Amino acid sequence: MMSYSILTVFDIVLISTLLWLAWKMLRSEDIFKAVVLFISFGLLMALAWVRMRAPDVALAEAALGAGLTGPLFLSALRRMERLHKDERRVDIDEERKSDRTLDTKQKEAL
Amino acid sequence: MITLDNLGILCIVMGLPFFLTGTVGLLRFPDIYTRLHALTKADNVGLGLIILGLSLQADNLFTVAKLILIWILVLIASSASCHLVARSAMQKNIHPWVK
Amino acid sequence: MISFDDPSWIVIPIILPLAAGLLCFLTRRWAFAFSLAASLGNLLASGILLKQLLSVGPLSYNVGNWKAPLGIALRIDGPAILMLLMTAVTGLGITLYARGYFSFRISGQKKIGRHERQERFFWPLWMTLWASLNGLFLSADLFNLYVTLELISIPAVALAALSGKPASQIAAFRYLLVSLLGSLSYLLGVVFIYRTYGVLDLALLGSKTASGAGIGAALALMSVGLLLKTALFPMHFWLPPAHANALAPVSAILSALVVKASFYLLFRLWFDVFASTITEPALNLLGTLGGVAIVWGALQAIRQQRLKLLVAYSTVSQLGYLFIAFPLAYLEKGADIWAAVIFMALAHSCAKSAMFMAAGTIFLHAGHDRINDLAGVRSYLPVTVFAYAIAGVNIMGLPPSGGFIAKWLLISSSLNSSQWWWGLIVMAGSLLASVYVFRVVSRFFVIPEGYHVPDRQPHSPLLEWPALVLALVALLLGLIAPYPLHILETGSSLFAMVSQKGLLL
Amino acid sequence: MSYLHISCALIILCSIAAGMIRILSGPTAADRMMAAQLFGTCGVAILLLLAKGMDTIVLLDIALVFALLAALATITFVRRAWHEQSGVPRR
Amino acid sequence: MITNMLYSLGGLLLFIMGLFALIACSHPLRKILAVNVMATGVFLILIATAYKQAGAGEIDPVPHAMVLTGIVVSVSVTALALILACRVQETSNRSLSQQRKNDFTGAGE
Amino acid sequence: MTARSTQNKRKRFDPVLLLVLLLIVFLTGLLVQVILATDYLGSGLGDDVARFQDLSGVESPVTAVLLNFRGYDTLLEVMVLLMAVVGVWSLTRAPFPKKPIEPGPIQLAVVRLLAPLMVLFSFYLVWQGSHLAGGAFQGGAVLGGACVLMLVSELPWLKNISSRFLRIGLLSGPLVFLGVAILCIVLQGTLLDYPQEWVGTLLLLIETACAVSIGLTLACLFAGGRPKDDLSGGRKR
Amino acid sequence: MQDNNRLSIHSHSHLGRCIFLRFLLFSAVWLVLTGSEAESWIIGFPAIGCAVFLSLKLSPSSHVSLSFVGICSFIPFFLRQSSLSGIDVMRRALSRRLAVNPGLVSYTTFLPEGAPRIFFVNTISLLPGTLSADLQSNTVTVHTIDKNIPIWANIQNLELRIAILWRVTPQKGKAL
Repeated sequence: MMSYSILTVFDIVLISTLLWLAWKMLRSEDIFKAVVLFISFGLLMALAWVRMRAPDVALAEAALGAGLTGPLFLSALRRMERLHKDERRVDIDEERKSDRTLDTKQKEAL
Repeated sequence: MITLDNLGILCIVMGLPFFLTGTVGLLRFPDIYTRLHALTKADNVGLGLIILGLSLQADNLFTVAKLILIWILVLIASSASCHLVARSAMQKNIHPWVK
Repeated sequence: MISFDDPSWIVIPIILPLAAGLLCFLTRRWAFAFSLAASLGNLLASGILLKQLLSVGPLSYNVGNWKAPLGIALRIDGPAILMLLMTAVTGLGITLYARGYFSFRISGQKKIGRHERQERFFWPLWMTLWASLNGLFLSADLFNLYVTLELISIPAVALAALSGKPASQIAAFRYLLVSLLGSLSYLLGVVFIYRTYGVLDLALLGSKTASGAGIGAALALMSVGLLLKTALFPMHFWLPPAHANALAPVSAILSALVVKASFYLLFRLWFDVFASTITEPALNLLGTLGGVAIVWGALQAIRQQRLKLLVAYSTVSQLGYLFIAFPLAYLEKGADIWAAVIFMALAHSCAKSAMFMAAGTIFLHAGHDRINDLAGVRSYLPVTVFAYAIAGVNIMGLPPSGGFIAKWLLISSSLNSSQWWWGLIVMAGSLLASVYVFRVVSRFFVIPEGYHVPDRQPHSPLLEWPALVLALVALLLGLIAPYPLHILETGSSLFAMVSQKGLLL
Repeated sequence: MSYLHISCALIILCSIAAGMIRILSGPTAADRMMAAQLFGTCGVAILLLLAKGMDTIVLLDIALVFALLAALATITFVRRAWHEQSGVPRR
Repeated sequence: MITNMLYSLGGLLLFIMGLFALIACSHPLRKILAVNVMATGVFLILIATAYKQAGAGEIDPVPHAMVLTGIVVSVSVTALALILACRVQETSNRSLSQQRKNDFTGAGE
Repeated sequence: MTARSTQNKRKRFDPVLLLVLLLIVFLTGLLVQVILATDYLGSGLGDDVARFQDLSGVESPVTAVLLNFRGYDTLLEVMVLLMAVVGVWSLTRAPFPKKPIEPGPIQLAVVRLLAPLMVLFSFYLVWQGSHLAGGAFQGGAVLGGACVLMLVSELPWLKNISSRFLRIGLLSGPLVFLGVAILCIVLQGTLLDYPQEWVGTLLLLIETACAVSIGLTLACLFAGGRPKDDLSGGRKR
Repeated sequence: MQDNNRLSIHSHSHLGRCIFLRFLLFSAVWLVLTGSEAESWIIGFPAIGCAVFLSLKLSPSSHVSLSFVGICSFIPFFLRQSSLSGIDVMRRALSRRLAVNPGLVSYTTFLPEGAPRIFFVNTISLLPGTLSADLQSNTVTVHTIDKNIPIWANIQNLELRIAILWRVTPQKGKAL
């Protein structure tokens, strides 16, 4: 009985932390903060799946939610911010170049 | 009566304060470097104690080995990421807090 | 060797494009060959399935030989086979047109790298999209339907963004968010269903459903999700930019097929599975939204200055007709109304794909699609202009087109059920449609004074003829009207029941 | 079910919740990121305790995943997402 | 059944929060985050449906399989959305900075 | 102006937002009621799964559902992943920086140590999937983590991985899965109806192939574009 | 440089030894993971093969020769030091007025490039009161939480122990 009540307290703390995190994540002005909160959100979700006795899902969440989406968001953030600074980008340059070279090739062929 | 199980419980309970103080340190320390101290050291010791306690309670040696593997991995990850963050902070000219 | 009456033919329309999609991604050289083979095979398989259906009635197939509550069932009946055939015919046309389109562009002089990229990724995306469309039409499992919905929306978004222009990418991003929202809403509905009954199979659910808070909310959530994806009136905001800014074959796919898929699922859920849960106010609400969509979409289409946007708004308007049938179905005791909906879907898919193809061809040759500057197109693209005009006949609903049959059925049943206002809206919609169709067609035919006919750029016949053939198919659909009706009646237990006794609600 | 292990896990969970304040208020980006890293270590501890408390040996594997992937986010952060030119030391 | 309820309600609140943020926020990344939160909420309700207390019988694995499928789908969609969002910025930035000749009002390149 | 600060300041009274808020509050109330009303007490499909567990070829019920009972879902879902990659590839090239930042010695050491361990662990998860928690998705995710770790370190040889190699890797899962599915039609007459004597082996094969392709998929999604040589080869013009 | 020479001279035997050692290491990890299931080696061998291949691809040469005695003496040292460091942080975090007085120290190590130096840098972070904040060739920048503790001696002690562990002879003059 004792353990059940402890579990319920655990549930309540976990869920309220999750909700708080989600709220702060969606309302924060700073997008980077939101991403970091999302990473921790993934970690806590893994705990929630564990608590719901779904170890398969927890495993996937630990690897995907906590492990991989964080880097995904971080590098996307970087990619978006870099553009504001007008940094040179290899891929865009190359794309332009490929358009151009093919154009000239075509002209030569004609 | 001291059994392995009780000893394990003792270790686990001893580990808890380290986690709590790790968090306290994270909240109280003045700059990123000192906070890194709090993070890497306190938490790893806490985790180590918990792993020690659980190892004492474990059923077989494979579980113990797995627990130790986990600890080693966490040690590597936390010390390396701590170093990387500190280094990156140094390169970005974030000056340490001085008294 | 699989014989013609083997039940496994039902999976061919899914497996074949799927395999073709994989192979197209693997090798670039043979992409068109694989796609063409899959398109033809798909048509063949659909024909065989039709034959099976007509001889034995509705079929059901357990994937992996696991029976319904545990496994996933595929099912084929009248509406499903008609949608399958529609996709097969339209899809074949689009495949051929896309070949002509890309080879024309790549033979041009500008930005070959970009055009090669577009062609390279078009084929795998299109084939997989096709497979998932077929999967959606055939599936009889709520969660599997969710997966097919996702598998439709990801390639659809990627295709919408394929042109690489900022406008198309912004539209695609919005489209992605909307379709994600739709999928999640649908999934939440499925979760509520599972909470209540613990099953996912449509047939089992159909035998179990009764009204209740859970089911009502679940159906509402699923419907909102699907309506978002179908772009019914207030939720249509994403459709015109996404459809108008895509490449022409992609616009044809999105407008003719993709929106129909979620509509079909909605239709299925409302009248097949949860028929006992739906209420009259809900039907009237959808009918009203449909009516507003007809008028609003048509008015917007009239206002547009660009051909592709006009055609896209026309889609918004035409989708309204599909929903007008809902309140009529509730009162009208007869299968006519279902026939009207299916006819509308079939005719619109052929006509609209033809229209987008024609618009795309005109864009390629003229270099723009500003309607006011398109005078004289007739002189160098006669076939395309003809195709556009015939498709326009369909959109307006003049006899003998399939669109005419559908509208006629709608008006007659609205009069029979003494709900004349729906008929009025249908007629108003047709009038408005004739305005926007004639506005464009008349412009095509006018040759201003001193007009210099440009040199006819050489192009493959694939760029013009698929559109014409599809437009003619839509036109002829009205002449062979009894046949699809026959398929509907034999193919589906529901429709057979309805045509005998009327819908018992 | 061993309530001792679960209550220990609960205490660590509370310490995570408290650590969130640092994510919310941390002046530099690194502060926020390191607090998330703290969540990783604490998460491993909670998982290990729950593995014993709920008698589910699989949870050790989840803890192992946490430990293996813990550094990933931080490394990405250090290499890709940290832009501050000069830090704001708090005094 | 209190656990089931707690988690279901938590999931529902997450869904609602995500929905609100999706409509109210303008930044593309935040929209993507919101969709993720929504998806998590739905999954939480689904898993809570399957939950039974220890000893109260076997847990229904079908929702677990569904959620696994859903998580993987949502990660891949998230990645696509992120790249698309980046791409939107890149192309619009580029075209604005270069001031290309061809008009963007023309549809369907 | 960075993206972090471009977040528009929210207006004080936005009537549309207020309306949305009201609607959402209403929706919340409604759905909470529904949640409270639909407290499902049955066992769902759990009993059916338990009944046929022995025939499924694996001991873990979740894996049995994923790959056997509802294998068709998983087949389509693997395609979803692949389509995400095709979509990303169609959008852009992978943005490799011109001058990659040298990873420091410590980071290099971490990559050297952890990446092989992750690969090992991902295979372990695939193996584990047949009897406990784990499987292709989880294994693939950890494998993807290993790839991401290497990608982040910007190791120079990663830039030169050929597109063909990547495509074959990406397609291995879907192709094997689809191939087995079609083989099942030929052998048993039904899609995905695995022959009883081979079922365990076939599932392990499918899982391994899928794990590899999921790992590569996640890596490609992280890389954020197609490889350099994807469009340069191919058809001669 | 020295490492490369050694590689070219004993290239074959060195590579073989390298593969063998890594194979053993990964096999041990696999054994720990799966327990005593014999069947698991069906997947285990290919998995270990992949891991060894990847590890060779990532770090082609590594010359590992640890001394057994060194390991035996290092583990207790490490455990003791890291628990001391935990207690140290605990004390500082809980003291009413924050007992911190941070500062930076540069330290030049004689440990050779590669594994020993990396190990050294990582271990500094787990010692009481020190944190390695930068590594430029052979100079480690150490951040300390309190300038009053004997950092220099601590680090030197650690360096010597690692030198014993890797059988490195300290080069005079370089350490100071």
